[in-house]
Amino acid sequence: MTSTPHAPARASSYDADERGWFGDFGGRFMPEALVAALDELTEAWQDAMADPAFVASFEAICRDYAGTPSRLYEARRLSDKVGARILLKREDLNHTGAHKIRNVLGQALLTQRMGKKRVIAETGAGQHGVASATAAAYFGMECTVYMGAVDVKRQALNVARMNLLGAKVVSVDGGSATLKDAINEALREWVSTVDHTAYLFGTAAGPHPFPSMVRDFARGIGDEARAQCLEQYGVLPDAIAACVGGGSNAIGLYQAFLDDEDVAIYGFEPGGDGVETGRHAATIHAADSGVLHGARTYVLQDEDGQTIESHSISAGLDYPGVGPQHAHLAKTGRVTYLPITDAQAMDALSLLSRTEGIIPAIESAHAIAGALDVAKRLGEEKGPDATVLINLSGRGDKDMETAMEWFDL
Amino acid sequence: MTSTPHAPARASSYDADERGWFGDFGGRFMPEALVAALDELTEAWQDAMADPAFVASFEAICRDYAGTPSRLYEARRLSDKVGARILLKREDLNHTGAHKIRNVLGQALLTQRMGKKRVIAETGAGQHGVASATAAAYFGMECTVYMGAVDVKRQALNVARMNLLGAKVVSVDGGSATLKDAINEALREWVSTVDHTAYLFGTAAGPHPFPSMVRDFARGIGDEARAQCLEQYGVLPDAIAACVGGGSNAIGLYQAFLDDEDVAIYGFEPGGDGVETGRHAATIHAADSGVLHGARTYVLQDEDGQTIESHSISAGLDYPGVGPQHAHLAKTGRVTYLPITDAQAMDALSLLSRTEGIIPAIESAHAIAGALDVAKRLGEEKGPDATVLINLSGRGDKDMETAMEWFDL
Amino acid sequence: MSNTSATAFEKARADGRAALVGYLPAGYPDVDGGIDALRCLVDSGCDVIEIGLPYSDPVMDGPTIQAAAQHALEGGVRTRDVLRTVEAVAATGVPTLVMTYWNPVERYGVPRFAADLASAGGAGLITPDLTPDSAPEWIAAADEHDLDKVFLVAPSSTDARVAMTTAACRGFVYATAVMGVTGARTTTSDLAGPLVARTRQTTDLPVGVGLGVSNGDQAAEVASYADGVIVGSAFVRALLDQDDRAAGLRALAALTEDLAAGVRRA
Amino acid sequence: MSNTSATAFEKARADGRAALVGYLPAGYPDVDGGIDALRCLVDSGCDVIEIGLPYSDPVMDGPTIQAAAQHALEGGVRTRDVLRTVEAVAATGVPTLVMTYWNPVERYGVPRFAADLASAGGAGLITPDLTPDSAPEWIAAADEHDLDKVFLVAPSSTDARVAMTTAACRGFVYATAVMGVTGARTTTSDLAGPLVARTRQTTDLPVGVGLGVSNGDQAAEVASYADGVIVGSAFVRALLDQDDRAAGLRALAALTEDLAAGVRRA
Ligand SMILES: Cc1ncc(COP(=O)(O)O)c(C=O)c1O
Ligand SMILES: Cc1ncc(COP(=O)(O)O)c(C=O)c1O
Repeated sequence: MTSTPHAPARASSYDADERGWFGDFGGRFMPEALVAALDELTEAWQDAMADPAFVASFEAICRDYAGTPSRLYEARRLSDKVGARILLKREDLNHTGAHKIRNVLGQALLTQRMGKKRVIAETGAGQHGVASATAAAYFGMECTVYMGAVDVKRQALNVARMNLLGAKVVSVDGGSATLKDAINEALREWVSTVDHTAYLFGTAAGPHPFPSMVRDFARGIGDEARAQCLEQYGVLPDAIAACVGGGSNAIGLYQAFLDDEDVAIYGFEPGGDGVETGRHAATIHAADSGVLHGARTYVLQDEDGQTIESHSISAGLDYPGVGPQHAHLAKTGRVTYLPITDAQAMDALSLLSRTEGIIPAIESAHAIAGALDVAKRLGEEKGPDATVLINLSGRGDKDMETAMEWFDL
Repeated sequence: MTSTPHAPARASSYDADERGWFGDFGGRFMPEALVAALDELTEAWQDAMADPAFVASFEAICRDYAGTPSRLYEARRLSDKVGARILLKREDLNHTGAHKIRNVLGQALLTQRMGKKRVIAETGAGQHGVASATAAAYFGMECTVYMGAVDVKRQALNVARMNLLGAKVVSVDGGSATLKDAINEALREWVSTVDHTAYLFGTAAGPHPFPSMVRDFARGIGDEARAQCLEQYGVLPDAIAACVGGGSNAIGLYQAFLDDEDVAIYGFEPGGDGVETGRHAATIHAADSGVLHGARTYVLQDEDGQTIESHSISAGLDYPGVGPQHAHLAKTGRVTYLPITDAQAMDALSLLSRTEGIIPAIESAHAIAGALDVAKRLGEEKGPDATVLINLSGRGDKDMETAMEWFDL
Repeated sequence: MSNTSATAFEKARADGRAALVGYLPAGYPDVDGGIDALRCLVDSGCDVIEIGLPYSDPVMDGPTIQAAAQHALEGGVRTRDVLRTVEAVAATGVPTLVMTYWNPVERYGVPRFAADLASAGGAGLITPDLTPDSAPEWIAAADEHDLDKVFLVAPSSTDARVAMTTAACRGFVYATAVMGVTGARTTTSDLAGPLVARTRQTTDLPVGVGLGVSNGDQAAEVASYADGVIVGSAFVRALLDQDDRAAGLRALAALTEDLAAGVRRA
Repeated sequence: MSNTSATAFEKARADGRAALVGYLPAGYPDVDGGIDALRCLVDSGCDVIEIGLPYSDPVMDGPTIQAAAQHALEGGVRTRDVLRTVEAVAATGVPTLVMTYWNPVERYGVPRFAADLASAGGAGLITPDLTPDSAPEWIAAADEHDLDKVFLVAPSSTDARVAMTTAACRGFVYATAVMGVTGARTTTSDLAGPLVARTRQTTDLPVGVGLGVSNGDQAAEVASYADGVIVGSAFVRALLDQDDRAAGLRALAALTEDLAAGVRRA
């Protein structure tokens, strides 16, 4: 592959207004104590994105350290199976094994630019925590990661990883002691340390500017993929697909394609045991608008607006909210979001492993599962040149214990 | 990074003769039943390496699927710490997380060229087994992996990984039920299936042509690194370094530099509890010539020539033999081999994690540990431009349980 | 007659003292127990009452209030129970506000919530995660139903934001005296005084200072520069620390009296 | 007089039958027990004896022989014990070879091993992982000490390699009748006959066929086309299957007699 220079960040027709609203969604529902910090961050981010030196420095770090541009890989055996061309954007080969490194490197570089020397982050299964600890080590910053007590127990290896990287992990007991509570606790901590501490948020959700800023740091995925696809095949893909948890990998892929009207865009949500069972995390499918973690978006909530615990075999998708830009993209119809059950995702994980020798993260397996259905249909309509580009957001090493249990290995 | 085209394979002054002898070492001590297969393999390999189409196809697969050329990364914070420029060859970012994917893709491609549809492999901790299962899935081949019963228990996650990739894992009870016995069993299996089965050997050891063939498939490491270093810094490194288990990553790095007389070359062996304790795997340090697994080389053995169990915290280095070219390079003095204890390696693992946000494989941590000493010395002699290029042969994810125990995390 | 909390502050100011504002979550230890506890605050000297609406994701609360709210939610408390609590407490005649994160209100329906709150006799809302610039719907509904809109200012707020915030407030202005979550603290903050001064430059509304006050001496100190002393976690703590309800109410009464004496001592 | 195994094959050929070649590892169940077992083979009808040198990495052996060799090593058997075993067995007058992987010989010192083997009365070596093209040192030492050099041919060997191998052999040629490791098999191989025929085209040396024979009928079948029937795993199995030594020796004797009858039946 030749290196595909990161296209200069272009706006799309689906961007937020200057106050962070994507149509009816987004905004900033935050304690006043954090507003100054969010304003400062907004300004610093916009200033940085307009500074070619910052953009160049971000790209250089992603390239030299994280291994971008990630490959666009034609999965030939899988393509043969489904009768359409399957392209995988290999974010699984990035340093630390997922797209998430892009976001943390961007935010940490911005933190450095803002003169702060400490970062905090929330984490669910530990992926964003490990990525944040990695970025902090790279930049020589102090790092504290908040993690639900339940997750600390379940994900001992990732806790060890963060410790090795020099980060402090704080176990959070409140609420359900999982990801959403870790976010709550990180926000609480941020309130009291906001003068010298940056909060590296792990997905394209939360209060303005996080949804737009995280997207900007993740959008290399789509910028690269679009250029690679054009370069390698001379055409844009017929469809693109990603899994949607908070939505960072998905929006990172979509952004470059939003105004390509001929490109169909799909997002695959964690359907858990099946949306009809209530045990799922398919927030957009549930389509229930509310405010969570600082933004108006779709939220899994009860009649009184209390957040409902989400369920997914995939820790990284197990979140009762979703980035507000996705809510907007769903409402406008630009992107089609569909739920994928645990069982469908695990079947796809197995299929990709056996067919291509690539064990995907269970998150990414949701995208594979959904996209293969799309590809079959497109292949039937358009023949084997129909092209579906899937973001392989991460590798499955972290998920082996889950897979062992699921497949009884 | 711009893509650095793989230099055409050049011979070095330290290559084997046509019968596989590196000076006093190497050769082929094998059952007659396997000689025809080894001859066939030798011919196929030589023929393939002389065929530009094969070489191009190998390079394309490594590039598009495995992610090569791996980055040459300047570890700035580490460089500052030691007072010399440290360059890391990021094999940890390859698909499946180590240099080993290059070898298996090469051997599997050759297997395909030879018209065979099944591969077998031995594995210790599981790394080569996972790599082989991956290559087999990629090429759509049947795959059986032999693994010592002790290792099957210790490395349940890697067993699951191989199963997911569609490989069959056979637990080997004989002997010490570890790597060397898995090799024995794979050879036994090979004898009875040699007509349709290729044996993907996991390191640059074993009978001719394996030491030379595996080196040829791994030498992209050094070819790329040499070109990258020249391109990025305009000079060759003052020293290069790798860890040495069987020796594939090391020889893969060295080969391009062997005839660069001004480049000092280091190999770091697993010193276990310390070579003086007898509990180690520093085969070259022990310098006891013998025949093991088909080649004359240095072997850990008792007075009667019975193989002695090796000891290392690093499963991938825990082997009582070493590739014969290394024995030759040691004897001729071209390469300096030094033992690194478990404790030194684990310190280096921690240091790299905290300083650069890169958790290396424990194998690779041996190279880091030894090379930093070299770098300090060179930095003192030549100043901060002194350059030490280290092969970061793999990532540490697989080693987190060991690290947790060691560091009491 | 408008049931605004401002009247209570005016009365206290007329007495030459600061008002004591007491907070407890609804539904702790259960709905009726919570009503008893809140009435105890009224009986023992609170001038204004804040009733917390228990919420699953309380990002501004420290461990004490989190624990009580979680207990309440696990006990099944609903938004309508909060409104019933308001009704029972407001019946005492003391201005009674609801302190709530935004989502439960949005979910209930903003106009409907305003209407039901007003008809329960509630004075208004304190909104810790809703700033005026994100609150047009609430402002409209509050104005329609003649309700107090208490927004927060913080030490980190710029002067412009303080002005924007106080301009949107009705009833009083809530000054968060520390950069941090709710929770009793042993020392008061040196950020509070300057913040109150900055706030006063923008408004004639009374300024209540919250976060951290746990005894009469601290209350006296805060009362020396603020119009109201807001106490929450210390009250919850008093309840949490006691095994039986009667003892909890006794402790609550004693603490309230200590604090009420404090605001009169300044 | 040269103590070559060829004499035993000649004698058998003179009798109009194939020779029975029996293998057991030294040191199993212990050194003296191994000697007893090997003598039992001699007493019950073996014409040539192969003594296995237990080795840690026996790549050509199946599970039965592996287990016995591992047991022997764990019991502490040394190379010098193997030589003592040779001495004890060779004393019976039956040609006695050592079958060994290469490293123990290399480690002992090739000339020294040849010398000590010769002075123990050993007839020579069978070298499963040493082919003539890798064996110059051994060939020189064997020739100096007048020892048999038994190399292996396999079904996969090219004609050229068969010729090269037999040219380097002395004593007999060992034809591995199946592509696989040692181990008793229920059926004999259809690769054996053609291999023996190919081998005979290159040499007048006797050709022994090994791997898999476990009873008299199989022995008879192999004896119909080969000069020698080599039996190993079946003997080891007979010992392994018995709990006490006496019973083991009885089983060994019975099996040997069955096989000896077999080679006479063809
Ligand atoms: C590999 C991978 N993909 C996807 C996700 C989901 O996050 P997002 O929706 O923000 O991309 C995660 C989160 O941990 C992840 O690890
Ligand atoms: C990361 C890594 N490095 C090094 C090695 C050692 O093998 P070799 O010496 O053949 O490179 C291994 C073996 O598993 C490995 O996984």
